Amino acid sequence: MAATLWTLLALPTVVGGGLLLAGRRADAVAAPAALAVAGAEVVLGGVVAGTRPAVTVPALPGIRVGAAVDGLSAVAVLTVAVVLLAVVSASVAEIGRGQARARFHGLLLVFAAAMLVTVTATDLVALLAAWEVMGATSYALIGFWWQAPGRARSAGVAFVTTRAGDVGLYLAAGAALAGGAAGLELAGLAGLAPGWRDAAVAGIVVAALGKSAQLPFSFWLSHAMVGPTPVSALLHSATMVAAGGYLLVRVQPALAATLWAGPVVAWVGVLTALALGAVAYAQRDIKQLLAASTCSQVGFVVLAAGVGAVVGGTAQFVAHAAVKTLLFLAVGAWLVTLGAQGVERLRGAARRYRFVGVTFAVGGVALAGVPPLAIWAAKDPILAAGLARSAVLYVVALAAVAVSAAYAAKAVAVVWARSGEEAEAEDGPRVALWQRVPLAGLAAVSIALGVVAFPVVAAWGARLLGVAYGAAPALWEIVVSGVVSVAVLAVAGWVHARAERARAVVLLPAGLVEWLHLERLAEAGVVRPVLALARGLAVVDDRVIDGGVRGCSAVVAGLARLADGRGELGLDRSIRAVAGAVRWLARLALRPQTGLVHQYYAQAVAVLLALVAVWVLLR
Amino acid sequence: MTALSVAVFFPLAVAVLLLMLRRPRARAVMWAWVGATALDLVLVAALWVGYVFGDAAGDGFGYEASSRWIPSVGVGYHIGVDGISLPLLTMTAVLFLACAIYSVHAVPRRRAREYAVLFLFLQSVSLGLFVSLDLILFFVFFDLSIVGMYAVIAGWGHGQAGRSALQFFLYTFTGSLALLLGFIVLYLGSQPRTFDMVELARQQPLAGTGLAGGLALLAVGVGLAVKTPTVPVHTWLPPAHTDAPAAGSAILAGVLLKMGAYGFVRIAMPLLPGAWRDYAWVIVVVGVVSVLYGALVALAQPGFKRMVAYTSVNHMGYIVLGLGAVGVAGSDAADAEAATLAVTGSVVQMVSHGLLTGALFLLSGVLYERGGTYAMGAYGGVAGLTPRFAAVTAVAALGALGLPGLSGFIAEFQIFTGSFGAVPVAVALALPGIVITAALFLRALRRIFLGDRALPAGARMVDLSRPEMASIVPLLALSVLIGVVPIVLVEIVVPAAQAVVAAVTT
Amino acid sequence: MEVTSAAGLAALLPEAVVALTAVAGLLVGSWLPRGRQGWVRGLAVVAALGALAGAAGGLGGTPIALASGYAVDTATGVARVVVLVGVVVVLVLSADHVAGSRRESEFCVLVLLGGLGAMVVAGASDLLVLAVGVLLASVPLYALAGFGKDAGGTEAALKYYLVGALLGVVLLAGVTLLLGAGGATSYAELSVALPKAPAGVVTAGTVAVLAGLLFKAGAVPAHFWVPDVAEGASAPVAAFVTTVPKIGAVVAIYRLGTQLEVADVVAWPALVAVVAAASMTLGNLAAFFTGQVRRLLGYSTIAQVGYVLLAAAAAGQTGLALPGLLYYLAAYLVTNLGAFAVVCALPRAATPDDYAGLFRRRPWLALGLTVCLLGFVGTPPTAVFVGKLSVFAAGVDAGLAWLVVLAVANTVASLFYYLRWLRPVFRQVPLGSVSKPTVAEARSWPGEFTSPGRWSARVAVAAAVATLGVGVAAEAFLSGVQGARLLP
Amino acid sequence: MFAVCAVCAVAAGAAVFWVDSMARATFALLASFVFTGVVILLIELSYLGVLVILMMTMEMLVMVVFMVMYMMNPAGLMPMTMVHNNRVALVISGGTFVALVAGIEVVPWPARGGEPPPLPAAELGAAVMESHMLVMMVVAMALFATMVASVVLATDRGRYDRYGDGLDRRVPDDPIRGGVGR
Amino acid sequence: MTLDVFLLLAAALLAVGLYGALSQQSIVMIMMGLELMINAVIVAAAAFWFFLSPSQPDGQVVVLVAITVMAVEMAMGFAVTTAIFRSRDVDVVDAAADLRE
Repeated sequence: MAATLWTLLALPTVVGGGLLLAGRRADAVAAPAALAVAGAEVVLGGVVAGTRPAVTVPALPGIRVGAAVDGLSAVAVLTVAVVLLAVVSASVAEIGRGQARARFHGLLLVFAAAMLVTVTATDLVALLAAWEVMGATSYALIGFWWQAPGRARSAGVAFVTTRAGDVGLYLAAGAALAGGAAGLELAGLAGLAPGWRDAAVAGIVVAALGKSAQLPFSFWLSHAMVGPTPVSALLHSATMVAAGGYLLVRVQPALAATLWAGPVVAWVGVLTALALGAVAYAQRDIKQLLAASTCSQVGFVVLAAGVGAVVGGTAQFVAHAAVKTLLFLAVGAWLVTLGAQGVERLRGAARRYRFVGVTFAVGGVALAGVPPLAIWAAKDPILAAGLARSAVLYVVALAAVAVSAAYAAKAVAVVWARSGEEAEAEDGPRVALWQRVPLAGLAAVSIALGVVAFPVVAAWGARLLGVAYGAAPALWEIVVSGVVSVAVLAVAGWVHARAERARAVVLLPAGLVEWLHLERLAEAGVVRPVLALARGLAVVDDRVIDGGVRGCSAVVAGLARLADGRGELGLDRSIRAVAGAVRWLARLALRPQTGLVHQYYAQAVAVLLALVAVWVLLR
Repeated sequence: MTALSVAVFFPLAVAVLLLMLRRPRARAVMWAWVGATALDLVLVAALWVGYVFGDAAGDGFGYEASSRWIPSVGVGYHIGVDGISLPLLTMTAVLFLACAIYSVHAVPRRRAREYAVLFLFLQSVSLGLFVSLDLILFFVFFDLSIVGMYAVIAGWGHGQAGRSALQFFLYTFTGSLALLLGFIVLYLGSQPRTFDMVELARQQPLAGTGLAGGLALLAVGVGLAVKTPTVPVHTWLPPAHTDAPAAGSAILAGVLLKMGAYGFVRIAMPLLPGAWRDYAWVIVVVGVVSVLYGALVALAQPGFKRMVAYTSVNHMGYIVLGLGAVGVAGSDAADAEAATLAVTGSVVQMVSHGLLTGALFLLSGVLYERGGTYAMGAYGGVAGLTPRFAAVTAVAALGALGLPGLSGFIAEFQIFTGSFGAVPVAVALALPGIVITAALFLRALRRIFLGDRALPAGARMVDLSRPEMASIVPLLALSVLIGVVPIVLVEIVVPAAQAVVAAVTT
Repeated sequence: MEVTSAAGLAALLPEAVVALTAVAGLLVGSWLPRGRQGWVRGLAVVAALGALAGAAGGLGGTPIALASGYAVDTATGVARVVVLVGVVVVLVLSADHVAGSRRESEFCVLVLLGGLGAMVVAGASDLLVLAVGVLLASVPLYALAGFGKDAGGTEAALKYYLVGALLGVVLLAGVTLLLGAGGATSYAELSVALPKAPAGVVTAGTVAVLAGLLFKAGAVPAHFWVPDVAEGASAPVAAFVTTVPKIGAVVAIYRLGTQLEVADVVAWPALVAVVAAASMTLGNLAAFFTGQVRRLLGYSTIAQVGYVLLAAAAAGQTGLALPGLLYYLAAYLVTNLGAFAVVCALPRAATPDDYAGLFRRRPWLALGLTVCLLGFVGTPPTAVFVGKLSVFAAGVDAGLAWLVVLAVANTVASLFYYLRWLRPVFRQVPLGSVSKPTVAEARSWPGEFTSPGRWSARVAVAAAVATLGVGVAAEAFLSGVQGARLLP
Repeated sequence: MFAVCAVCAVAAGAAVFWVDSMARATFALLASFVFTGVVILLIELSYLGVLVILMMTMEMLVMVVFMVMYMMNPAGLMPMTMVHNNRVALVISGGTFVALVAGIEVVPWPARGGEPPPLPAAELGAAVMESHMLVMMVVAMALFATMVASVVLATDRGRYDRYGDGLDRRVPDDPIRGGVGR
Repeated sequence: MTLDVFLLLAAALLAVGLYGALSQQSIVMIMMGLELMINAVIVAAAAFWFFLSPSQPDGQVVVLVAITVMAVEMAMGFAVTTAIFRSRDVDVVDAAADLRE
């Protein structure tokens, strides 16, 4: 059965690579090919989820890279495949003819393949490789419309930020090898020698936080929004961003093995959920709002990993994937038809395209964590586990739930606001069937996943994931979280509905609107210093070179370098000094050659006398 | 005359032949050059096959040939290949072929013959260096490579070619003399006196003599460091690259720099293991500094070619770091495995850097040829005009910044992973290098190819010609091959790497 | 063994042949019409080759010490061979210059006598023979320097003569002092007496004798004449003067250091080391900014002697010294003659810039020059590289590491001015700057000569090839001198 | 006797550079040599002493002629000084002298080994013909070289000027006719 | 009569000759200075022979050689002087200083 896994991983890679190599020539066939592949992936995903194959190949001395499907990855694979299918089908409409469809779909497929490898990887090599490829392809996808300078830059920011996090994985790999995990298997991390284990876990945590845009890396996600909406849908829902949370859930045993990792992760997660939730609530632009909400929702997954609620984390991962894809695709559909971005045009869009509007509403409500929808069901085990750890954690998490309900309400309220244009409802371009189908499907999933709430299902899920299903959330917890979300949803919904009607703007602190100024902090704290340092060094370097080049001083430049390994500036000075000295000596060496014999005589005799004297006396 | 010798000296023979011709036509010369390099590549490939599948790989060295040259001073013509030199040998042959193809149209006809002859000469010299198992033989090729490259830069460069060439010559020549001093010390330390590397590795001269060994390592190390180059003896590199012709830069970065790094693996480590262990921390520090310094200075460069030149300092720094870590590593099995990983990574990095940077320099040559300047600020949105050029450059850049799927990642991953156990702090310090590299390469791509269109005055941006594609794409293809199935390369490197590690750690 | 004995004469065969040929050449020349003096050169070349064959044949033979102060051992043998090669080359080289001149035969005779003097100096194992040998090696060169009778030539001759005369007297004074200290003049007896003699006298005497030899070797502090003669005398003479006498002188210095047993009385290694350091440094530095290629070559010869003396300083402390020294001398001779041959071939080109574009016009000549200059630098696989290798090795082995490092630094510095000469050679220039001088120019050139360059160019290329050959086939030369010991 | 000769020799030597005419300088030099010769005669080297005296006399006469031929101011008609950097010369030579004297006085000269032979000249002859024969051979070559060299340097007109490039002229054309048999 | 006084005489002659060689402008005068130095050599050699090693002829031979050298040097000196006088009509060394840096 290994063949199916190979196919699962290779198919999108090969087809995507082929499309990329073919370039514009393949634009015509790109979309159908991508659709076919995505469909095939869903089927294959189902197969491997059933058969659980595993493959390995030798890659490096003493290291075999491998991929395997266990319960967790089975779920993840299916999720990814389904989301991919939905996104591809939606993008058929969004990336219209005339655009570089081959490039787009090619990148999309390669990206998906990388994600699939990430979720199935059994060792750090495969994981890191796929991880980085995912980053690079996301760069290419975000910068898909490269002509606009801003977009390319945003893509760059996204890539560099995530890569800064990826450094952690290199570290982890090194620590794992040093710690004695011979094959660098992820499973072996928990059993490392203590010191090395901490290093490895730390590296992984950093990488995961970076990828899933948790604090303090969150800002790159707002940049990622400049890409086409399907890209955002893919990035935010089941891949890239979710990958971080997924990885943490995967290595949860290792986190648990260290005393500090669990709490740290949990707190980062919950704080992100709260803070970025607030940020999301503060956004005016729907896409930005959804982006920030992604951080906060994935924050719950991270929290789950921290507190060891594997089942809940997985459920949250899946549920959020479905919901977020749904929301983004809906927005994408509107943007295609309305041909513009910005909350102003989206106001009331739902009333003009009611089908999309309904699905969007479903997604919004689910996002708010309203019972009995998916996310509500997923969150409760996490909250329960959190409570088991500490009450404070639980309270903060509950607050985060409330906030998410608030921004969900805001989003729904905005799109359903009366824009006074219902008159020409249902006119203009129609939303294509390609987009309606996935919306419907995803909405259904978002509702259906609520079944996780039933302990039976949850227990089955625990067996599926091969973990102990911890304390089922007590009834009162379920009620509390449900009530909180419903209440907040209602209040916020009412407030915003009125605000929208009154065209009033709910003022919020700029800090929230600006994503907590995280980017500016990064700019000031990291980027500028580095650039300044670089310029400084470059200047020094140039000066050294100039100093080295001039005439014979180059001779001495070489010698002086050999002579002393001191810093460049000292080097520079010494070079100039010695260079001058040698020039001076060289001129001096010509002085004796006066052409006057009597001076030759005098010099020769003097030197000889000196020699005799010295040798006679100093013997 | 063994097959190896033939592979080494065949280009030289062709060069002499070309010199003999009376006023040959430029095109004929060029195609003769391409043919010769292609044939030589076939030879080397055959050697590879024979080495991997034949029993050539007996006790380390394949195709070993040893004959007396100047026995009076213990100098012999001793050549052979092992898992470390064979990949470099192949990379050299590939790169020279690429340069030949690239130059078919890129060289002024009047001096086509001299150009071809010079490159064929350089090819023989480079191949010879990678196979020589005698210190003096090594030195001969080492020095001749300097002379040849000086001629290339001074004769066909642009800008202040003469000056840069002189600086290059003086720096590397000084280094080579330091190298010679070190060799002499080794020679005098041996008993019976010899320059033969294998014999010296067996004898372990200067073992235990702390100072002498240290001084020998200092001399050898400095000589190799200048050529590698590492901070602070790197400053010859940027001007030399900037003013050299594209093919010259490709060879300089792709092949000549490897001579230094290769020297560390082939000479410094096995012949002076004790000293290497004693001063490993110095080497590690130099490596880390080179990594960060190279990356940072590259980040600040406005010119594309100069930027690539500085990234070479950064990339070679990884090698030095990895090799230095071996000296720190402990001697038990796990550490040995890690050290092996580091050495393997370093060798892979040599090959990978040869392919990728070679490609990048050829591409920078294309840029200069089209736009007349290297200044990235002068360009913008070029991707619209030259999609192929943009795509190829993007792939090369991504490879250079260590993207998985290309060879660079394999190399750097092994170096980091293998060294971390020995020198965690150093590795942690060096890791930001890959982030900076990523940033600067993406920025370069953005400036030149993306965004609003802008072109320097008088630029005529036409897409890559067929020869250009034929010369550059194979390099990247090889890099991808290594990146996707590294085992094909790694499996032949590992045994040699283990030998080196064993020599150093025990 | 007595000189007069058959074996003694046989041992001196090369010297004898050269001496008799000199006399015969003068006689023949005085009966030959002006146009046919080429016969004398032919005769001289043939005789020199014959002597060369004899010397080469004698190399393998058992060393012989002649009672009256002449040692026929490996050193002498090699010196003979090298000197005779130099003589032959210079005779061929001068064909362009003096063919058909009024004193062509005398020129050849003087060259032979100069070579003879160099050989005697190399072989002398008696201070008196040494002194007279130096005289014999100098007198003909004075005349050769002034051969052209032009202002430059005569001035060169004057300076050469005056410096030589003074240092000749100093040499004699040194001989007298050593006589006083040791009561004899033959090395054999001195080596017994000197260690017990008053050290001050021995030191003074040794330094004085050394001074005389340094004059022949053109080393500091007796180097002043070198650049002036190199510039003033005609090119072939400059080649001869800066090459051949050095051979004898350096070997004599080595002999002095090893056979006089004064090493510890005088601190000989330090003495020679200081001289070597001064020579290589001063020579290289002075060559940095000098304007004329001939002066540049003159200074470079001073520096080269410094490198050779490195081996002389290591004399007696390591078995590597003598082979290295002898090999380096051979390598130096070939390379230096090659460089000068290029100068001979282009008599109009005075400064490095005059060589601009040479590669375009005379590729082979340019390549020859390149090989020779890079050879001077010590680029493998030229001869000087192997020479430097062995000399440096000897130095390090003898504990003169500081001197070797200095030599390395000097080598790097030398690269600078050799490249200063080479760069124009490969520069692209409009035609017409460097070309064979027309006959008219040739006539106007000091000293009459027929169309110059033909022989010189051939010699230059041949020398370049030889430089590479001697380097690659170094074994053939080194095996001969391996483990060579001096008499007694 | 010795003292007188020695002082006179040195005085005459000094006079060489004292007098302001070359002719006188020459004769002063001659005097100095004669006194030296006498000094040598004092220590049983009759042959060499005489040799010195005779050779120097001849040589000095040659020199006088030579100077009359070429040099300016041969007879010292107008007093003139012809020295340069006098001070340096004085310092160096004075220093040399002091050093030598110091050395002579300090050095413990070895004891006399053996007695002078009855006939030093005879022994010299024997030495020259046997033990030091090679020296004399080389001296011979040196003298030969000197002849050739000095002719090459000094004479302007060679055989080809007198007898034509083919050496076929029966009567040499000399600027001044004459000579034996003309 | 002791060795010392002879050597003192030689030293004096040498010093005087050296002074002449260093200070004189006319080539011929320089030659005279050199001759005085050789003169000193002759005295010293003879003295060494007589006072130290009379049983060996070497001392005498040195004197002989010294005389010969003197003659040769003189001859060459005259020749060179003649040549340079012919070529540029000067007889003082300072006038011949074209070959220089």
